[in-house]
Amino acid sequence: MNIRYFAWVRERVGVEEETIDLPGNVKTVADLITHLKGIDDYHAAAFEEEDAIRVALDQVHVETDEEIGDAREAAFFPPMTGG
Amino acid sequence: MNIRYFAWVRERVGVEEETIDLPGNVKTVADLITHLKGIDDYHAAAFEEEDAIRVALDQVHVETDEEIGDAREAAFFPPMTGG
Amino acid sequence: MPVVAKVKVQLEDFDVQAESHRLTSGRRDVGALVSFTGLCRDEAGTLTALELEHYPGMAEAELSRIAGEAIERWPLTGLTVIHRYGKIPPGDNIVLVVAASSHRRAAFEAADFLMDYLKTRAPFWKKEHLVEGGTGAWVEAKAGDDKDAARWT
Amino acid sequence: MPVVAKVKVQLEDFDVQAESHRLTSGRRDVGALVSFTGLCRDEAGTLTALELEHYPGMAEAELSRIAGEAIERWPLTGLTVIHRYGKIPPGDNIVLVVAASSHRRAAFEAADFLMDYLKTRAPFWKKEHLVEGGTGAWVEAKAGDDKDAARWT
Repeated sequence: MNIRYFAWVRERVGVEEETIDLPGNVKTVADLITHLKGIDDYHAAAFEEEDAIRVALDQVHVETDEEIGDAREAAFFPPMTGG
Repeated sequence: MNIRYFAWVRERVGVEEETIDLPGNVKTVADLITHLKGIDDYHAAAFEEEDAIRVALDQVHVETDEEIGDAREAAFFPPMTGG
Repeated sequence: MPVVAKVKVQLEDFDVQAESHRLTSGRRDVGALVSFTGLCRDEAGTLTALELEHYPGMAEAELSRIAGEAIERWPLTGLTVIHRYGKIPPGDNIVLVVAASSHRRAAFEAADFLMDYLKTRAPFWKKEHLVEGGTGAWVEAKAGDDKDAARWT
Repeated sequence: MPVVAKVKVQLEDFDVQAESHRLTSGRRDVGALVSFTGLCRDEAGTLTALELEHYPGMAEAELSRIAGEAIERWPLTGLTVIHRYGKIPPGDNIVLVVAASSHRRAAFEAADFLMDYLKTRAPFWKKEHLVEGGTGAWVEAKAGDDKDAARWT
């Protein structure tokens, strides 16, 4: 699965984008976050304030209880500050 | 006193502007309207629907119970439709 | 420095770009610019023009009073109101309000307020000029306009 | 004919005049045009620029979804949304919304709604570039923005 990071989430993880293999027990976005936090200290730091992270699956906003299903891309980022 | 008329009030009276001498018993705008209605049939027709007439004294909106006082100009017109 | 509104009543068209630029140029404190343009509308295809009559002197004075009230109520960095008079064909501009502020809520509300008050208080009247046969009726004021204005009291 | 919004995410500045003209030119059914321009603000004088990062693809998609919702909710004759990305110095434009309608209430509300939703839903993030020493903090989302957006639900 393709994972993208933006703004300070990207800076903390240290990469813009990465491809990961989803273990079978990762069903929801929340599961995915738990999985990503285990990768290394950078990922762990990025997801430390979990409430401050927003998620999109295939470029649509979702909540963390959303099933990942067939989604090909997940993106993680802070609350938006455009406009 | 200088009296000005606008829009359909002007069309009914037949003049844009006229100068009249105020009789002593004309104290308020309502008194003035009563006085103007007596001038001729045109004036009477213009003020027939009295509720549809708006008034300004010296270029400031007022209600019909307003005292004329030292005002030099009164204007009568329908509800405004600018914008 | 207190903000002073620019108020104009004029025959000629206005330049929205130039008016907007005047309120933002060389500044770093304007975060939001809201402009409202009111145009002559004619969905039925019956009009050649709307003719706008106004009360010279009072039109400027009343627009200035309304603009001054907007400046008192919202933290604006600039405000411009231009209202045209004379014959205006469908598709052409009638009125412009531009409100600038540090914050968008103030700019939106001030422009909205200004249009509502202007509609019910500024001494302008519209008469129809018809495709078929000379002048038509005076446009009637709408009850909705009074309701809109009452939102701000 | 259903209205389709024009949505653009771009590096370069936009032309408010041209975008407004596109929504009114040759028409007789537009009575009201509301444009909102959001600018880079720097009252403290500490910024050289805001850098706008965005999520390419999703930014356009999300703006289109928000614009589509505005078109469903208000009787608009046209709608344009342009959001810039990249480094934007104080005083320069960031975002433009232009809403056209027969009636002013619809144009005002649609533009206001669009900005509120865009603030909380469009994937853009602002980072400060400082006069003294490189990049500063990421701009934090304001609780007020969520409250503003909630006005429309």
